[in-house]
Amino acid sequence: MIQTRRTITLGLVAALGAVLLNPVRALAAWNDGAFKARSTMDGMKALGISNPQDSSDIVIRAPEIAENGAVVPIDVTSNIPGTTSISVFIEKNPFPYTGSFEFAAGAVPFVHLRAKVGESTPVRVVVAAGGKFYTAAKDVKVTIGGCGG
Amino acid sequence: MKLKTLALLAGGATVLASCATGPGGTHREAVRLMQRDFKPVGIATMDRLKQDEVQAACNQYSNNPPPDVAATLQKKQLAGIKWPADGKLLGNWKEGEKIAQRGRGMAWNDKPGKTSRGESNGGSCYNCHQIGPATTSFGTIGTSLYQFGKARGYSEGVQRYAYGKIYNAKAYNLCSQMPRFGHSNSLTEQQMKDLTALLMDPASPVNQ
Amino acid sequence: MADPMKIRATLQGDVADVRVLMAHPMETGQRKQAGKVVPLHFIQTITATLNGKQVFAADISQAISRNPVFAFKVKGAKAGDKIAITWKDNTGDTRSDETTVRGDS
Amino acid sequence: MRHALMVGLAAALAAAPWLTASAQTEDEVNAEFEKFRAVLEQDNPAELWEVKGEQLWKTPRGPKKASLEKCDLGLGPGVVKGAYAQMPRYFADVDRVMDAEARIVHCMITLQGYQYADLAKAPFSSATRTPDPVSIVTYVAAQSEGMKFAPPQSHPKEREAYALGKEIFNFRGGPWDFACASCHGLEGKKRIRTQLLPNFADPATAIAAVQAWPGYRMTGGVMHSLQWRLTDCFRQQRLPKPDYTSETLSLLMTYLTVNASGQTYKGPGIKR
Repeated sequence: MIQTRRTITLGLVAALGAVLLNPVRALAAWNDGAFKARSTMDGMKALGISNPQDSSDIVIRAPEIAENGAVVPIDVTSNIPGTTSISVFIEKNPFPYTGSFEFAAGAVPFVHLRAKVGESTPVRVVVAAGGKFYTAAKDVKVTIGGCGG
Repeated sequence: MKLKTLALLAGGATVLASCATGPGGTHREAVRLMQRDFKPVGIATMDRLKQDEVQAACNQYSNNPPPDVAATLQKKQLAGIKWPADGKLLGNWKEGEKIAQRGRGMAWNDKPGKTSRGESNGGSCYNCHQIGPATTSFGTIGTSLYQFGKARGYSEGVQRYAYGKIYNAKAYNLCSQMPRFGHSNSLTEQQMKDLTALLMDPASPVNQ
Repeated sequence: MADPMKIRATLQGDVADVRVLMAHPMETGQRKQAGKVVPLHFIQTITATLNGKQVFAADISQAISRNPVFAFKVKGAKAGDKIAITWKDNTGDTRSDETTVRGDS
Repeated sequence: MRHALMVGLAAALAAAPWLTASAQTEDEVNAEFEKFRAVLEQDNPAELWEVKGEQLWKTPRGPKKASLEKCDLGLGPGVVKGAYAQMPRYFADVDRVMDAEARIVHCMITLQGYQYADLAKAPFSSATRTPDPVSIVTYVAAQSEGMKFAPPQSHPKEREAYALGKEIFNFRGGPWDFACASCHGLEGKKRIRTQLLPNFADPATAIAAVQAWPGYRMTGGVMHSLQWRLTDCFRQQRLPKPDYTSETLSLLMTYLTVNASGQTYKGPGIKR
């Protein structure tokens, strides 16, 4: 899936990429366009993320099957040197872009968050490091069972 | 340790507390307190706290009534079943599947015969039973109904058993945990026919 | 007035493990109450400082769960250091709280 | 979404004889739930209400401008530590058994001058409002974390409460003939849909009735107490509604908590 995105978003690197790379509070303004994007691809485009390389140095810990989609715990650790930000996309949510987490020198590139997940979906993470983008994803299944009362 | 002993003593029977009143007295006192402390909400009126003879007997005998008591009461329950006037017991299994999936109805915010969302009452069947093969989130309080008709045959006798059991489970097993859907006016005749079809129509996924 | 956050910062070696609970409805703008849609109401930005120097920042959406929980880690922290966290929501409401880094327990 | 439970496993189920497949995957699913339940419990939003409840307990409030620091939860005026794990218990001043929330409400009325009618008007949490007694009982409960449940059974009224609570637990009524015991008094590992039903009558599993309450409920993101949970049980039983902090609820809580005696309370928890 990412492959197709790569080609489409390739041209936007120069224009938007630089915005993300400042160490802290790079997202000086809350990125309305990215948060209103209806697809992961459009969200990435708005954030200037392009050409992310698959990376096994991004570790995503999230439930295979979540007990309640209202509160899905997600841990992301980036083992990529020079990581400056971690962005999270819940692909099947109405607005997939869920947030970006920025780390200054000294902060360990790790974040724990809890998100609403509407239906079973890949959770995609994009890491910015050294002017490049890296990505990994993990599938989360959502269940809501229980009595009819 | 001391507490455990006390808990065991108290749990063993209603011995300690009810020596003055006897077990039946404790039950009566509990019911009196519930009737004092509960308030009606919408269709959930106070008469719901008045036990009928089946509920009372099942409480009295801890859901394990002596055979003669069970036989007498079951006979009365069976006699109260209203069979469809047109003699047809099978409705539409597709509708039956929807009714089996739905679990709402008869509670505080619901309307007579309708849920608060305006749907007809559900049968909550999947809450307790395995039924169609597509639903894996089924409960296990009741027996599996998968292949109900296929296993028992599609005779009119089995159809009658299925319809009757849905209408009044207590006519067949006095202290069954299953609600009496017809007896309590929770489901309509058509809904019970649809559920019977879900179990008994050879075309129903239940019987594939 | 927004309710206080609960922040915990515990040293593990020279890394402070910071965990924060925030009281916020995080309304998605989809939920209905008494037939009316409850408008979007959610935290948009979070910043964290160590002794006044910014170490962590986040921009988030309404998809973060109600009463948000976050954890992050700050290297080079010492017992007694101050961790301060500020959030700001889409209505302009904001809340800041701080805590002191505690040593290994 | 409701019956999407384990829908992702449909493929696996179709491939294998599905009863066995279902049993296996069900254990796996529960193990996964447990694992992440622990993650969620590590930072539980319930703590936000502990903080708020503590503030409410200690601040002079109400028409009488009094704090709750003279409230007797059974261990003496103002003693909060360990009180929750030893309730419900008999209180001579009201000549009845009270659970923690009932006692807190009693103290709010007698010490602070609040009116029962006002407190009982909307006693349960919504998305936008957590009633004060819910925050306070969360604070009080947190002060029993790590302690063993030990509701006293020494007073005759406490033993009577257990016996009456047991009757209420087993009472079959309403249009669907349900009792609490219809779901929570069953032997064997029964389920409703995929929800396991612990047997509260069995001391081995009874702890499940009271553990993790008060609890932060992920659905809706609200804080709820046992008062709410037991009231909702009666709704699901299709019975009328018990009055807030009524004796009936304290009696039922006595039965449930005594059955869990000796088991360790882990403090306010997190619920599905």
